[in-house]
Amino acid sequence: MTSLSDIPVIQTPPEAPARGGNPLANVFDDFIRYCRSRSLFMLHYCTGCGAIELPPAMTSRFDMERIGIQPMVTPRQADILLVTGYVSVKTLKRIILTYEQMASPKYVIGICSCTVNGGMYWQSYATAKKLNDYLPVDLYIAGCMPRPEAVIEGLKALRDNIEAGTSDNWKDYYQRYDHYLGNQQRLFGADWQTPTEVIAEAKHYGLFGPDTLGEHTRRLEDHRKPLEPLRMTLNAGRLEHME
Amino acid sequence: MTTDIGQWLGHLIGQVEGVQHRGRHARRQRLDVAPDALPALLELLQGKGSFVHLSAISCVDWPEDGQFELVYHVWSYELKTLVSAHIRIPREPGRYLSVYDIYKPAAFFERDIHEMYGVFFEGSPSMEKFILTEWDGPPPMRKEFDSENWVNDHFDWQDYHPDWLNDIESRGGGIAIRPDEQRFSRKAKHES
Amino acid sequence: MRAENYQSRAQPPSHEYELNFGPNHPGIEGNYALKVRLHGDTVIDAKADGGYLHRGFEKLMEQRLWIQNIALVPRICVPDPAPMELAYSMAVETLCGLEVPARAQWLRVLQMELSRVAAHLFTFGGHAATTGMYSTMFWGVADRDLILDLFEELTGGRVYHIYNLPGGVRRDVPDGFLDRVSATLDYLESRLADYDNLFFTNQVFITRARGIGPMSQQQALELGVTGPNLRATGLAFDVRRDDPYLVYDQIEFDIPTETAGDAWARTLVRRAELKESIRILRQVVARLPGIPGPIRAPIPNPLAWNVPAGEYYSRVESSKGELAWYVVSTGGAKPWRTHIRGPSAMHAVQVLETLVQGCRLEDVAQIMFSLDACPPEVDR
Amino acid sequence: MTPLDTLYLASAATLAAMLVLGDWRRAGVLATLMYGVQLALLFTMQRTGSTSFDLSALGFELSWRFDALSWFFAVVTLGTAFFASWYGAGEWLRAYTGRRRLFQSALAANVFAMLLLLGSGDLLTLFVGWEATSWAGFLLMALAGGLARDAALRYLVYAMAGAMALLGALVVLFQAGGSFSYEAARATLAAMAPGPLWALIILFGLGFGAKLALLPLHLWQAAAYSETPAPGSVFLGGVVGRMGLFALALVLVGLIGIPHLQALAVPFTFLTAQDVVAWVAALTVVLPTYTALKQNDARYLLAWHGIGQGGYMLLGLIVGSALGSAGGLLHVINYAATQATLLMVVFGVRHRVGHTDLNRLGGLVARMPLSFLALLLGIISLAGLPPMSGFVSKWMVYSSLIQDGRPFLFLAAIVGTLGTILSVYKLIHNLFLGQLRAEHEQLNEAPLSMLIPMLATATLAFVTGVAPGLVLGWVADAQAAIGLPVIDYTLGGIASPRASLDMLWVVGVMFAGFGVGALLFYGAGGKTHRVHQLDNYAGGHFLDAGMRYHYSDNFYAGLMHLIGGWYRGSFHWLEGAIGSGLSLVAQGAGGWYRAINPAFYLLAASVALIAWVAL
Amino acid sequence: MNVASLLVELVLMPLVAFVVGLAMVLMMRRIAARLQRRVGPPFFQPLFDIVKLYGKHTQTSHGLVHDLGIVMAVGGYIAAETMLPVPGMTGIADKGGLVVLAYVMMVPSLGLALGVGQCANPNGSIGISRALTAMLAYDVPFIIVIFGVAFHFGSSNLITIAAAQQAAGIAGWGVSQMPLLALAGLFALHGMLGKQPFEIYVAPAEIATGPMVEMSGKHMGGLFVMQCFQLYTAAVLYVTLFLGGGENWLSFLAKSFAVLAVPVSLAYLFPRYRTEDLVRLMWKWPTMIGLLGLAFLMH
Repeated sequence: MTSLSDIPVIQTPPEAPARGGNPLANVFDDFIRYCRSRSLFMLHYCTGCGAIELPPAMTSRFDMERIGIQPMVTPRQADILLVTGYVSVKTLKRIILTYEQMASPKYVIGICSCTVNGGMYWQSYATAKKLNDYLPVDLYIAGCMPRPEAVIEGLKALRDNIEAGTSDNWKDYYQRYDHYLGNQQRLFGADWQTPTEVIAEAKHYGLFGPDTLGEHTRRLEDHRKPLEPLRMTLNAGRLEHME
Repeated sequence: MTTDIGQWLGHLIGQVEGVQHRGRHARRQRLDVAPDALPALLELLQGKGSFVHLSAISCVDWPEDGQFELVYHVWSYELKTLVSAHIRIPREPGRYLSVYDIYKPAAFFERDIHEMYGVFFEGSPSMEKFILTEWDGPPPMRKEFDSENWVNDHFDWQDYHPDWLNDIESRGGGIAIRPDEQRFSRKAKHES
Repeated sequence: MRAENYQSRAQPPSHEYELNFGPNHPGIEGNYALKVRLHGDTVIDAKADGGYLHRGFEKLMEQRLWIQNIALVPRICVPDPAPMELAYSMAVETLCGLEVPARAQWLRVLQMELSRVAAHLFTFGGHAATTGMYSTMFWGVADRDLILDLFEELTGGRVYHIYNLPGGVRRDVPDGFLDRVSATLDYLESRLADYDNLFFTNQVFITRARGIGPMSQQQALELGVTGPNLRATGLAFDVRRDDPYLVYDQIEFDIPTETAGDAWARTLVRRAELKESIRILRQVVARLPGIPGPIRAPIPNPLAWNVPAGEYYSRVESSKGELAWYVVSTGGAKPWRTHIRGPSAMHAVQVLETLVQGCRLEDVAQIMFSLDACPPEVDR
Repeated sequence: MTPLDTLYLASAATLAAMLVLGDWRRAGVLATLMYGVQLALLFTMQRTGSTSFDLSALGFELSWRFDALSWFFAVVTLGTAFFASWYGAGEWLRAYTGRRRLFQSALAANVFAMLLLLGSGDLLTLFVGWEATSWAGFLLMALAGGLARDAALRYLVYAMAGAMALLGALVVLFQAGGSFSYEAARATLAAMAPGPLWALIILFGLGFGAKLALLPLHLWQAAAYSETPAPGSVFLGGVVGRMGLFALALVLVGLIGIPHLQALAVPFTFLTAQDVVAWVAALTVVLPTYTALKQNDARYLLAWHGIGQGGYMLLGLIVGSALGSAGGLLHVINYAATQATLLMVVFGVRHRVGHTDLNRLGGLVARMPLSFLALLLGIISLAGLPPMSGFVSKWMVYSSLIQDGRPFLFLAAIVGTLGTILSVYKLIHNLFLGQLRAEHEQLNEAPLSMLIPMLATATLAFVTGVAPGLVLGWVADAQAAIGLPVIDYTLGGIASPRASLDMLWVVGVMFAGFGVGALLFYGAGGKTHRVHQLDNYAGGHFLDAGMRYHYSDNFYAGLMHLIGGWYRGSFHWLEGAIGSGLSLVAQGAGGWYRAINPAFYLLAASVALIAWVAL
Repeated sequence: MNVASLLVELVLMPLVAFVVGLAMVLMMRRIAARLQRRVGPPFFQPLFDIVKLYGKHTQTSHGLVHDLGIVMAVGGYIAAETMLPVPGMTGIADKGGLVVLAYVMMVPSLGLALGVGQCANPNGSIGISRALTAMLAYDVPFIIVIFGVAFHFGSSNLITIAAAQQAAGIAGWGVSQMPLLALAGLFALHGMLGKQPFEIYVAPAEIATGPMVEMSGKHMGGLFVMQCFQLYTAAVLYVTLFLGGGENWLSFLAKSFAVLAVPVSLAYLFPRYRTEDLVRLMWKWPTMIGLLGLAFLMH
């Protein structure tokens, strides 16, 4: 069980000047990070009632584009997953799929009190109470519902965190995948599987952590149908018999 | 007005057996109907009484009586009156007839009641799940389903213990709930 | 999702394919899904898929006090929450036999109509965005914000007001509030011409919207359509007029209708309703200062309030159609049963599925937005 | 023995060998080798030449000789035959269930007949060669039976009607000039009055146009070519229709001459004969191309494009300028390579999957990547985009139309190209891209014996695109042979002040651009991670494997809302009208043909025509 | 021209196109913002977006063709830029000419189409089918315009065309000589940019942004780069054909931005047409205007 204080505030050690102590070695990385913080695409997905305050934040009155934020339609393009309010179990599955489909670095913002602790639906059988059990949350914006100014403040805080390099929770999802998967399995049943291959991705990008694998991922291996990408194959063996 | 409609309605429902009429309010008429008589009554109301609008079908659970009460709210655009027809069906096996062939909106409400209460409507176009498609618990709206227990079994709670609360608690204050009364959060924590 | 869903299986040997509109899709209102089967770009059939916003309100309300539920109910419909609290309050008042003071009734009308204007502005924006007309959305949502400011001043909440209580309203209008309402209304009316130019009489929009998702009056009645969608088919039915509540019988307003029953007609009806609401609001602004009196009827200790046994079906006209609460009390401190009948329960499911059949892929989103279906009302 | 004798001998030997050894397991390899030998002979011989033997029949001398035009078409013919035969020599032949001997012989007979036609030394040998080609083509088309036989019979009706028209034209010419020789014909035609000349143009047009599938005589071709067994279809689709173009070039351009056509006005209009032919060609470009857009079978789609591309060739040829006619002729060889590639790929898919229904395929790129590559090169060429060869020839046609000031023909040509782009994207998308169906998950790449020829022709199409000068020399010679102005070319294309093209530069810069693009893509940013096709956006939903998630049927649905009605209306009306009219004629003719001595029938027809023309 | 300076031009021309394209994207977004009564993005926003997308840590690909599609899309435009003469640089504009350019400009579309096809997403495929249909629609007036210009100047060589206009002054500009064709060209330009009302192929509300649906990270970044090139190419081509090309950089850029501002400003005032309405419109008005202009020109 995670608690708010457990939400790992990743202490990213400032990239060690591994490149021979060159003071300019990190300039490029800093620049990329700066661009990341200045260009945030948020997913256009109204998961709950807090989404009603996003249009005002986006449109003429508060104009999110001022700070480089624009809505994007599919998870592939988005950087920020805004979980706007209560998440019913059915939605939670979609949110997890969506999150896994997003390209890292990706950030989760829990808007509204419901994402923090279930809010006023604390005794509802249908809504998940604690978002950070299932996804690594970067930022909570509490309130029911937070005003557009609060949303924008929150996004600005996220922006500053990204610029400072302290918003690396997406790595946590790879590094402690077993933990998140365990919570997901507890809620959705042991045969839960998304079409995204988080473990393979973690291997591919060198994001493997000590807790990426564990008892829950072993359980996943037992039943899962591997969804390996369709490799281009020539099947040269079948090309024989050339007369 | 009330009496007019009341009389008229009384006359109309005289044609169906097992209907009891209780006018209460200018625009709200209550009918208590024997389950067998309901389809005939609705057909009569829709066909002869211009009650073309099925506003809702509500289901009420009466576990002590072992019954479900089904309430059909129908509205007439011409008489500007809402008639609620109440029937009671046994909780077990919880089956009733669909009125989809009389009122098309019934499909939604019947499917909903089926999901939430487990009442099966014969002849309804679809009894598939709609809202609770990924739910494997019992029908949640039944009175015996305890939502809070379900929540405690399935979800964790945010453990919010800031320093200031710890301070207060260390001084003997804090939230005044005895440990055995705590329904969530710390209880789960202590058990685990 | 279960692993067996990924086992390779032969696909149906047909020329059809499936598209999922939603839940994460800009062409769907809120968190809702429509599974559409298509051939080319023609929809063969569609299946609504709800439950993404299900919170179990009806169950929750059975576990909370009568007065607590007031805070819960506006959450059922986010774009237009005010009628929810009103209808619930009315049901409780009827069960208790509470007489609501006149001033409170006028204040409630004020809240209702402001909420209706806000909801319609929001709907225009959404509808325009489905056709690629983003400027209308940007304008509409920003103008709606002015009304939210008024709400904030009146009730303390921008979106959820929790302004009604069984027996009355929470607060009286602040000083100068009515002037600010008037000023906002003036502004909105002056903006209507811009909206007309940009959106309602935009030739491209008319090409897109006319003849889309048509519904005859007969069909509408069969499917249980209410609200602006029903009025767009020519039937002038409005709960405010035909099953009057509050003081609507003392207010002058028209019920605009159209006859075409298509997306275009539905939009025009809403546009006309916007003007009617402004007209109603002007009357409220003019008459409210002359109506004295308390704003609440006395109620017993709300934490130990046993509402007399009984049942009542209360109906109001929300911006989307007929909204009703069926409330059953057994004389306890908590409701025995509450059932909400949202207008979208019809519009977003059966009506949408019917209208979408045979339409073009381009128009699916437009049909949904022109019906102004609100998924949380369906899911509850 | 002259080199041409050797060539004919080799070709006849191939036919004989196939007649004897056609059932042999390795007959295909033998045939391929023999076509290769013929091709080698062709390349070693002079561009012009004649046979040492003459035949005499009915008192007429039949003579054969080659000029640069014949040689050019012979290269295309033998090249296509070589690759087609190679394609069918390996695994395809083992899997082939039909009568192999018949098939191999039919292919060899086709090649032989076409060489005879190309080598015709006078109008009579032209007719003989024409008939031989028609019958050989019929044999190849009909041998698969079933649908193919029906289509072939339909073809026969057109071919016979064309032959009648041709015979009539020959008789008229002979009456007027007293000789079948080209020189005599040229002189006769030059002096001929407009009326009979028009009749002749129409008769020749009908005769040769049927094979080239000019509008409105195009209805037979798609089905007839598509239903033929794979190598046969490749051969037919690649080159056989071009015999019509050869003959038209010979007669319209070589004998009558472009200036004469320009001078020949259509009465009561401001059109000339050249305009009429050009417009027939332009309509042949546009209408069949848009018919192709509606096809749901890959073979038919390509066959319809074949018809449309024939229009480009004629269009370029009839413009008559050095640029245009060179473009038209160049398109023959470019198109042969392109179409052969495309058909080979499609039949390769058919070999593996068992059908070519565009609605039941998809995602094959993961299983047949080399076929995909060949198809990709092929469609780029067919659509006429750089850097492939199809672009060069089409560019020459466009430029000539601009220089000639013919906006509407230019527009028609471009609209045809755009339609081609649309439908070839549909082809590659529905075959190779999109969702891989469950039943195709274990599919293999096409066998090597099929892959090599398709990649070879694709490479040819690419190389001649980068350096069109390699083949423009042949084209220039062919132009000279029929008295057209000769194109001024360089290795990279055309050097002319009004419109210059240097494909070496264009392709070079394009590939430099791709290189930079690749550098940007692969150099910048992290490495990519491939995902399964079920890991896909579906509105936030989970895709499951049983779901059909591939958009294929009615691919251009939006466009069809607008022009779909035209198909139902005018296109279908046209086809229906021609079809039913022709089938009526054909039934009558068929009855006659069977009932009465064919010779008598031919004679009667000729007499009737002569009577009509002479009186 | 010696080889070295040519090589320098070949490198510089796409680079300039990219930088100007970035500014054009910024202008487009700013215009949209102003029409929608808001502030709009910061000055470097287009650059930030592209760098961010290329700098994504994970990059999702659906296969080799998906990658190559983007390579072709960007590469095709890079090649096209070297055929567009700009002040002081002609690149290889004399090696190809107008028709070649028109066809090279189709290569990126084809590349994108292939890449999208590989994603196995029907939204993308529908988007491509609509985009190709739109291409069929706007290319008809575009081709008429190209024909008219090439006929009028007696050459399809862009350098010649630009030089002829500059020699004759404003009265000799294409827009003064062929106003109707210039108008038709403006329509075609608007269609080519794929902005409302001709935006059906991305239609987020229907097909979730169509071709972009499965594009993430540098795939998406490639599309953003492509958009820069697209805006630049369309504007510069129009300027070269009708507004006298580039005499010097100042007037050249001013003209290019001004040309682009017209369709971009119109775009945010319209919803999108359906596919067949789009085709009908394109085949009706601009085509008719173009043909009329052609008739005036040729007689």
